[in-house]
Amino acid sequence: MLLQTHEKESGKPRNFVDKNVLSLKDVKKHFEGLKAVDGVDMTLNETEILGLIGPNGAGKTTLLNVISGLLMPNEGEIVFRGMNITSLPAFKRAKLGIARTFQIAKPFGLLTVEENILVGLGCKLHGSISSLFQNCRKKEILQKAREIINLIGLYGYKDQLTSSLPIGLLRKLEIGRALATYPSLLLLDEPAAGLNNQERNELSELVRKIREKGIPIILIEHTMSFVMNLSDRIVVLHRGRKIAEGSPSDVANDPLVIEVYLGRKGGKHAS
Amino acid sequence: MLLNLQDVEIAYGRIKVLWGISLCVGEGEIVSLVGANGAGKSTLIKGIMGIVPLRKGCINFLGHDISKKHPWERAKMGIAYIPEGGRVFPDLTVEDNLKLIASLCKNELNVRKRLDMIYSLFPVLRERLNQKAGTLSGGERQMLAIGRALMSKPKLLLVDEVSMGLMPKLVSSVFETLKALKDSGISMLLTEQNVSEALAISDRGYVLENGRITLSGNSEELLENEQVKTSFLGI
Amino acid sequence: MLQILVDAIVLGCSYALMAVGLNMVYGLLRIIHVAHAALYTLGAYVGLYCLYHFSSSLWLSLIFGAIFSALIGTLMYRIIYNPVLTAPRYVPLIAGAGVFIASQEIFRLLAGPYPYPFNASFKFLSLTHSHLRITETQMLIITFMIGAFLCLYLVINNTNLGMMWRACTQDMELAASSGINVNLIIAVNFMIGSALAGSAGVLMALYRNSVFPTMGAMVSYKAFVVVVLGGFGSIPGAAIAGILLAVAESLLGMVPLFNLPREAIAFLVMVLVLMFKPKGLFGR
Amino acid sequence: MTFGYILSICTFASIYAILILGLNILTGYTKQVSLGHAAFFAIGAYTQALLVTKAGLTFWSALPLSIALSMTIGVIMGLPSLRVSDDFLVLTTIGLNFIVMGITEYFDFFGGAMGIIGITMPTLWGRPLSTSGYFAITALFLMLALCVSYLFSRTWGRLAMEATGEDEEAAQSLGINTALYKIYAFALSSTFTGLAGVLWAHSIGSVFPRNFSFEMSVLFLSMLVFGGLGTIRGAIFGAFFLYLLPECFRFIENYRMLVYGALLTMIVILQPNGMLGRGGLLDRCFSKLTKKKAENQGIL
Repeated sequence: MLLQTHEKESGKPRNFVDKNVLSLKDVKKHFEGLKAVDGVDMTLNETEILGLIGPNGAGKTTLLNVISGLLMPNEGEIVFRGMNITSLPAFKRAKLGIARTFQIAKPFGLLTVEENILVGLGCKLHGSISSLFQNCRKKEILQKAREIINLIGLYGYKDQLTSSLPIGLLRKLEIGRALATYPSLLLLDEPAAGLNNQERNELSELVRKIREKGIPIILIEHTMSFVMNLSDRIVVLHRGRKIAEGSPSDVANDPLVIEVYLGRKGGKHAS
Repeated sequence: MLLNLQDVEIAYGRIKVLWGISLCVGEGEIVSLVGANGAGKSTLIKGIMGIVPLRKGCINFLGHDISKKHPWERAKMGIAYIPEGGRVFPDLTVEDNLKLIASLCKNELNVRKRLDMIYSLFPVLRERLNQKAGTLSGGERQMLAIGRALMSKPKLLLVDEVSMGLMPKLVSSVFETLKALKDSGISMLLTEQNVSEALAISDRGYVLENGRITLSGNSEELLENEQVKTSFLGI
Repeated sequence: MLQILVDAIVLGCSYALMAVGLNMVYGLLRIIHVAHAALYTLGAYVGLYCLYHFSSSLWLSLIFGAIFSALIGTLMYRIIYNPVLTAPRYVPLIAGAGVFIASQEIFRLLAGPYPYPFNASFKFLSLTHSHLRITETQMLIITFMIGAFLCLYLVINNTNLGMMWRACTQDMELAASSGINVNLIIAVNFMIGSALAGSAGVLMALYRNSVFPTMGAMVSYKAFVVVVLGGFGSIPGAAIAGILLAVAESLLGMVPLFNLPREAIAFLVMVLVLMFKPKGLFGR
Repeated sequence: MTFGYILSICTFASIYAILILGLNILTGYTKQVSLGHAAFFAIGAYTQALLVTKAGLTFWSALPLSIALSMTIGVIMGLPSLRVSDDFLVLTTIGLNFIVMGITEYFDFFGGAMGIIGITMPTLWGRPLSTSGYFAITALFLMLALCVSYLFSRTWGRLAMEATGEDEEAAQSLGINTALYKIYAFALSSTFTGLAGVLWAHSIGSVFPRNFSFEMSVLFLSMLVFGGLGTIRGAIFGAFFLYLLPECFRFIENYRMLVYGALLTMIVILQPNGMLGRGGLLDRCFSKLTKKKAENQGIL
């Protein structure tokens, strides 16, 4: 029941040619001369975890912002489940089923854990006039919220204000809040940053569980062991461009990637 | 020991970033601090400079405990900071950027001498004296940032991600410069993502992972170490 | 006509002197310093006290007004703004508004609600032409404002202190780590801005020949408008916009249809500018 | 203190409480700080005054019209919030306060500086209400406002507004159209405030521009911030406490604005969540008590 992938509302038949969940075509995003994302082509398949890695300033988070709609690309096209979403604002993309977490956790600090989840559950309703009158604390809604809180293992903290939670729980909360929107694509931006080993293991358990529910995930991460273990496929970005793509072991042995990460003394970088 | 950190802990608000960091930098030594993004390298550098307050622990510099001192007091004791990404004062001219530091020390003659030294080190800067620093290219800005730090005649240089966003050719020349500076007797603590390049010029290194020091040792040892490779690529 | 223009410019000088302090604080700390208005009134009252109790010299009361305002202004930063620098941006603004409202009451309680006359004797240039009359006071105000801005300009662009100040406005962290005593620069910044506000208070008290608890209100609200028009953090912008606003107000006041109260026009302009050019007309 | 005096004080306190409940939706939920709420208050009061004195409507027939107009103008005045935020929005609301004051002061239509006088007490079943009758009506409206606020605090709308106020990016990524909710907040807030204005106009019997000055706006915000942003209990507590404080202790009366100003500054620096707000001073005391209970239950 829980975490079914969300059926497309528009009812349009899915484009047959496009079997991918998400495809980016030559996406570019520039900030005053700085090419943060410089022509990235990328696709994401059904039930796949795609790891997105790259050194500092490679444009990973920018790319995620472009996909989730917080930034509009300067050029290129983004197609989500057969639908061109390039110019849709972020809240409409969220309603279509693109959910995300943030690198710097952004909980709603003055709301309790349960209320944070409820905000996510209301995703489809938000914006309509009727949302101003509808009770969000009906039994069945609270029940759904409780299921998600149990899934992320925060039940003991249900009624706490999130501003008082430690970082490890905030990351889980963010994931839970994103799951509450019943996403059909989940974007995770450095979920393991700042976590200790045990927390990280719990987190990767959670990510696996989500994948088993059939939700495709794009994962940005710096902790290599974490991303290498989880991902089915990895895309490496460097200075806004894609420099490698493939299975974790392929990418780890790619000379170009090693060079970018470890550097080579006196060597020439390919760019 | 020039610089000695004991059990340093740093947190942003409620979020802890660094746990029990102890490290030291000796006279005339280059020590590098390597680790993945988000490991807390920059935070540690800022903590040593005094821009970020410590939660716990103490910092010893030249035998004085400086952990309660303001950043400008630390600067006057001889610590200089080269921030990430060539941060300079964009609306001041190149010359003003350099002179600003000089204005803090008294001797006018010394200022001239040091300016000449920096111009000979970075001839490009002499050509752009009256240009606003914000109009410089990334590499030139990085040189200016190094030049600025050298103006105060520091005993210890804190270098944060000097290679980030630089052309590969520039990266090696910047590292050459750092090496030359070391030979003139300046100690350095540098953070790098570019592991092998950093370890190649440094004497010792520390590996920082998720806010903790997991490995330390001589540069050669670290370069050979399998664990370094795994913690960066996770093979 | 020319006479109206001169009167407007004098008024504009007071706006500009107030706005420059606001702008200096905004440029450095990104705080909208509402309590600045209190310093204007404070300056006027201190000047008045000086006049009644020490000597009838205007110069002395001007100096005392400025010094007192400078001290209190710096104190305000330490007590009110320093603890909330990292709080959400509206917090210092609300705190400042509270101080401002409270200060009006303090003046009322200490000195009474009634306006006092401000009779100071001094000698200065004046100009009388067939249609145009610039009184000594007007002349003084205009000279003071030009002098103050010239000094400020020279200090900022040609001295070490000015250079450090500019460095701090651009990157506070970097400035601190290059050895600049940031606390000192902030204190000096508040001192200069507050001293200008205090002296503006004394001068306008002289011009209007009255001192009363709420005298600061209108001028300082106008100073917000000036800051918005001139661009946040821009000092020459404050000077130009201050005078422009006063002139525009006077001229529009003569058109029958636009005979709205001055502050309504000013704030209407401010809201429109904020909406369409959020950084201000001359803002960077 | 006579009984009539106490009644009239309670009437005013209730009116302020309704207003602060409205301000709470705007400033407490969406974190759009308004230092010009007296303007919204003025619109309700002036509309009612005009409708009653000039158009000859009764209290009851004018009430819905005034509230509807307050809401409409509230939405229009909320439009700048789509372009400016944070402290710039605060400046804008201060500006709106002065614009509204200027307009009412200048145009003869609004009675100019002399204001509008002769607003009679509402009638019920053909007879004008007494002071106590009017208090009953006000108290009834306060109850209504409380109920609506409470019900609203349980809706999706309030959640979305709080999310918007806390973090716009995160809110948008959860499907919330933040711009729309900012305007909703203005609409709801000005409805409450308009109602308060209407009640106020009748209880005083006249409206003057100076009744809606910037100082009043500061008072309103002090009440809310003192009680606690974003909570109904805080809004009610702040309004009653700060209004009754000078009324009960007459020696404070002289220092009223001083107390308000100083309290506002101190609270916002030392207790940004207010006395009764979430995580506020009194709230923590209460939750300590309740937490002990909860732990005991856990053991059992």
